[in-house]
Amino acid sequence: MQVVDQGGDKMVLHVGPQHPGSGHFRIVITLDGDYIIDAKPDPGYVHRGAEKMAEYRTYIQNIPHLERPVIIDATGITLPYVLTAEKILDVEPPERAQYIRMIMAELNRIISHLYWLAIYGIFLGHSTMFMWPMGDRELFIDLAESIGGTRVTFSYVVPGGVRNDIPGGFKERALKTFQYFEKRIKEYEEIFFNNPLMQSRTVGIGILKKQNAVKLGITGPNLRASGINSDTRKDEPYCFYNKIRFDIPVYKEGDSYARCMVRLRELQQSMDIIRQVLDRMKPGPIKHVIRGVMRGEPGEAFVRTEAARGTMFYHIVSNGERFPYRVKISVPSFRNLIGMSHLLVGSRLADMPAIYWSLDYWPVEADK
Amino acid sequence: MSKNTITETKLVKGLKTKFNKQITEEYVEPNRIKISTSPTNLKAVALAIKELGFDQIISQGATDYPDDNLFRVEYHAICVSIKKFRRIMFAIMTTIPKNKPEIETLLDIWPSVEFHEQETFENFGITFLNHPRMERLLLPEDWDDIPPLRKDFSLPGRD
Amino acid sequence: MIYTVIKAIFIAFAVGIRNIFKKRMTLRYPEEKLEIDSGYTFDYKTDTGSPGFKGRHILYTDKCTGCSLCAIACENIADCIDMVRVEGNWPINERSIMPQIDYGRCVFCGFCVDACPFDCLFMTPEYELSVTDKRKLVHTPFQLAVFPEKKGTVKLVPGKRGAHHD
Amino acid sequence: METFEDFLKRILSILFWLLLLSPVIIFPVFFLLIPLLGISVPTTNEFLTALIDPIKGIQLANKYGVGPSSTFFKIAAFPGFTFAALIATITILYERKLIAKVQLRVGPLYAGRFEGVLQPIADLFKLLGKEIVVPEKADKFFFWSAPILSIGLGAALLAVLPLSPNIYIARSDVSLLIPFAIIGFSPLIVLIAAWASSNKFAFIGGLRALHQLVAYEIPMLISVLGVVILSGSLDLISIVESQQQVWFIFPQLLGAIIFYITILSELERVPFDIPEAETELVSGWLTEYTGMHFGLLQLGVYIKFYALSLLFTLLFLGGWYGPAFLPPLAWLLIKLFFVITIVILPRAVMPRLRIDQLIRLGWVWLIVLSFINLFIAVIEVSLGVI
Repeated sequence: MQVVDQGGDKMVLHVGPQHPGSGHFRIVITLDGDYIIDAKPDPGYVHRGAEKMAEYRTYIQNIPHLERPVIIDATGITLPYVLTAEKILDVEPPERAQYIRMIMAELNRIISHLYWLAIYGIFLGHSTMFMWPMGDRELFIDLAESIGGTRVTFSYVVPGGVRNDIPGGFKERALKTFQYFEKRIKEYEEIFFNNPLMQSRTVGIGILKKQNAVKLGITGPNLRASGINSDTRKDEPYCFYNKIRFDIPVYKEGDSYARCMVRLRELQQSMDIIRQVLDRMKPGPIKHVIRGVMRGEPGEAFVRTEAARGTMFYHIVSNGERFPYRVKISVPSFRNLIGMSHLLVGSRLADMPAIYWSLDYWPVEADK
Repeated sequence: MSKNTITETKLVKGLKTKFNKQITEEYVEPNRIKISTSPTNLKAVALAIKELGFDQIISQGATDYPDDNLFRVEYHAICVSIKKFRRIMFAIMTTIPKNKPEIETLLDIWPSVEFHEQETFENFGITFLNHPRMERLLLPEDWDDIPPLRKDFSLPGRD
Repeated sequence: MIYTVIKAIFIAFAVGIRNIFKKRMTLRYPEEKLEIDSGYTFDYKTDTGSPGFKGRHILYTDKCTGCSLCAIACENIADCIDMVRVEGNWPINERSIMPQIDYGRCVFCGFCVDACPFDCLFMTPEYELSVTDKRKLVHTPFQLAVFPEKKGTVKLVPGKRGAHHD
Repeated sequence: METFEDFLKRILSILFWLLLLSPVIIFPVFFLLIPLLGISVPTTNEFLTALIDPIKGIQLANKYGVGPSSTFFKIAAFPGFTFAALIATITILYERKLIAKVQLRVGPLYAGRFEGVLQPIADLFKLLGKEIVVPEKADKFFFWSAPILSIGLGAALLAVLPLSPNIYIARSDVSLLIPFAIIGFSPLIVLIAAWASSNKFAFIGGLRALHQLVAYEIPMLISVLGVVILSGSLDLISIVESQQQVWFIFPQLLGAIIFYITILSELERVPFDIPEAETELVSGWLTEYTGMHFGLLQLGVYIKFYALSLLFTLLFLGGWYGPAFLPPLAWLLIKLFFVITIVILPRAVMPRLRIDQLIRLGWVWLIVLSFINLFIAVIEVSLGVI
């Protein structure tokens, strides 16, 4: 948006890193009255150098280490790593393992989106919308825990397959949960998404136009909310996403409300995918056994997958040692950050949380 | 040439005829293209690739090769707006000498590369010329060691 | 227009009031505890694990050979396993060294369980590991050898009147 | 190092010795010294029995002019400040439990045997135990005065609000106007608190509060004028008495809705909690207040909550009138808690509005609607409906 400097006093606000409305990062906002005339994001407060540390760990040891940046979307960040490592190690996982990976990835997408929804609720001052998704998220965490063994950081997907089979009775439990949650989604809509007050706060706020979204490199649900039908699960299917029938929710408006609705529809769509996967799954081996130390051939590989926040990209260079020579991670939050200053400039201060969290920026992920 | 790589081969062929011998084809696999070029031609090649439809940078990084005394700088471009190219990831590689780590920025071609180039600058010490914000992004402001992702930076307690 | 706005506001209020009469979702933690069926185990022969909770480890001291593979598996992940000398006579463990785990560092990834070729290190559903002294977080091999007692009885169940712990 | 158990033991032993020794100190003073000096104070017997026997205590209080029928008692205890503070405390607990029920939580649970009924007291002790932090660059005088002014404003509101035909502190012919005159000061207190904190977030919050409160007081005042026209009086007791046949909420539904919305705004409750919008302003004008400072500001707000809910009950819900099987005061309290419930409920189902939306709502919609409501009242009176 074009901002006209009308003179007068400016106020510089440091929102974060110790602020209820920011994550572990800071936005330096310059205010002219109620309008933001400059917003400069300042990430890096939780930077740990994951890329450097990955060069000192074996391919297996990297898994619990690399899922730390996004613990609420642990499979989302480890799955592309494992796919890349599999290309380097030249192993092909069995069919059942692929399906279980899809279940975990979609469960994690639901868990991550529910967390996002909870925070978005409280960012708009709607405390019930904070409690409900957080509570219903427990159901999905329980489902993921029954497979992965822990509640957030599963370390579940490994090169060659997955670590263990899904437990007996999982299908019944999952279907029961989905049945319950579909009713809850209706209640979410009634109390929050169809609420005229919530719509007045988000409709037409922070509009990201189609050409700007492409130009700035926005990814994931934010891109789909701007009217671009791009999803790695469709574009370049990994696992068995090409065998599953699903439609990507796309909204044309590109405002905060569209970004919300894309994520709400993705909750529904992820459950549909898991249902289809559970129907298609056949018994079989779940792991391609690799004995001894994993050593990749010298070479490189790069892989992208669709995590909860957008396209997750890994580029691994190997020189035949136990440790990867170089691991480059390109995370969706880092690429979406560029959109933040673009969207914030010209909006009101009160719209800052509505825009900021509609991008689903996860500071720890971006800082790596 | 398998059936899966018809589009990819066509793309590379088109680029090769345009730039003659200035680009090298590293490999063409299904959904993956990698070409390399010299730093001087990088900008022209990047512009050509962008005009083909690859409108976003998904990743930009570098790798340190201390034995050869060079950095490999890689750009991974994807396409989100043209349906038939969406499956392809286009990697452009160039090498720059370690003693003069400077390269022209691609910010005016792909605005999405802004933070990636900043990150590469602080992690490898590669200066991107004409980049408006060549400053620290993730590292602390008072970082006074060598850039951390270079191979000669050693982690305490390792090696 | 105004009619739809007012209707939506009334629906929102109705949904809110309807939820007053649903069952509570809260787990009253110290009084109620979650039921966890089993811990994570790993079969070295088929190279697959069994689904289960990754809690505190259980060490079968009679099977441990002191091979240190668990410590090697852990060394770049959390560095929390140390091989320590233990008292007593262990026929298959010549050096009588067994893993000692520092739960202040453990991330419960379970890769040490995957690494053990003698089926002697598994995980249990025990998750209440907090102590008042940091030094007590280091569990010696004998502490690890004790089976935890079963604690929880409730589970989060989605039902007609809301999800609740039952 | 002293552990917590040792610390408790030490405190308890000090208390024990104090209790044991205090009669030794107090009794000689009462029994020996006071008669010797010949001062006219309550006799020791009277005083000591009053301490344990409430009936004797009331008699003693009556003797010195602070008994239940005295003005001092009315102001300080019932129906004045203590009663209001009690209702405010119950409101806090009730709010927390109600919101928790909507949100599928349990709310306060452990303080007190039953459903956490003692939680407000636990909170009071928590707030008392906290350090009061005054920012270095704050304007100390105004920083300290804001909490006191806030609670003073809350208490002043109670002066003319009657609880039943004979329970009131003061009666005036224009008692309806007095609360509105006093409420006019609340933006000033918010601004004092915000400005004295010398914090940017607090300052923005204070300015927002100022805009908000100014935008809402005009429709609030105009919306009650309909009631005044219908009853033909500015005296609250006469207004309630004129509702003996029909409550004013029926002929004045529009006015009641406007008054309800303005109550939400005046109390800075969701969806109008814009000055405290925590995601952008941390905690708005309350940001720098800690400990009992914060507690007093909150208590002031909740006493204002009680006063405005009571006003709504008196103006629109027929005050203390109801079927005769319950005393008037009970009817009043039932209606009062109904009003408190509907004021609390939006917090569970509504998000926050933006300041420009709120100002548009106030200046454009509510003022126009309140004038329409005024015309409705005039038409009703001229047609003789009431």
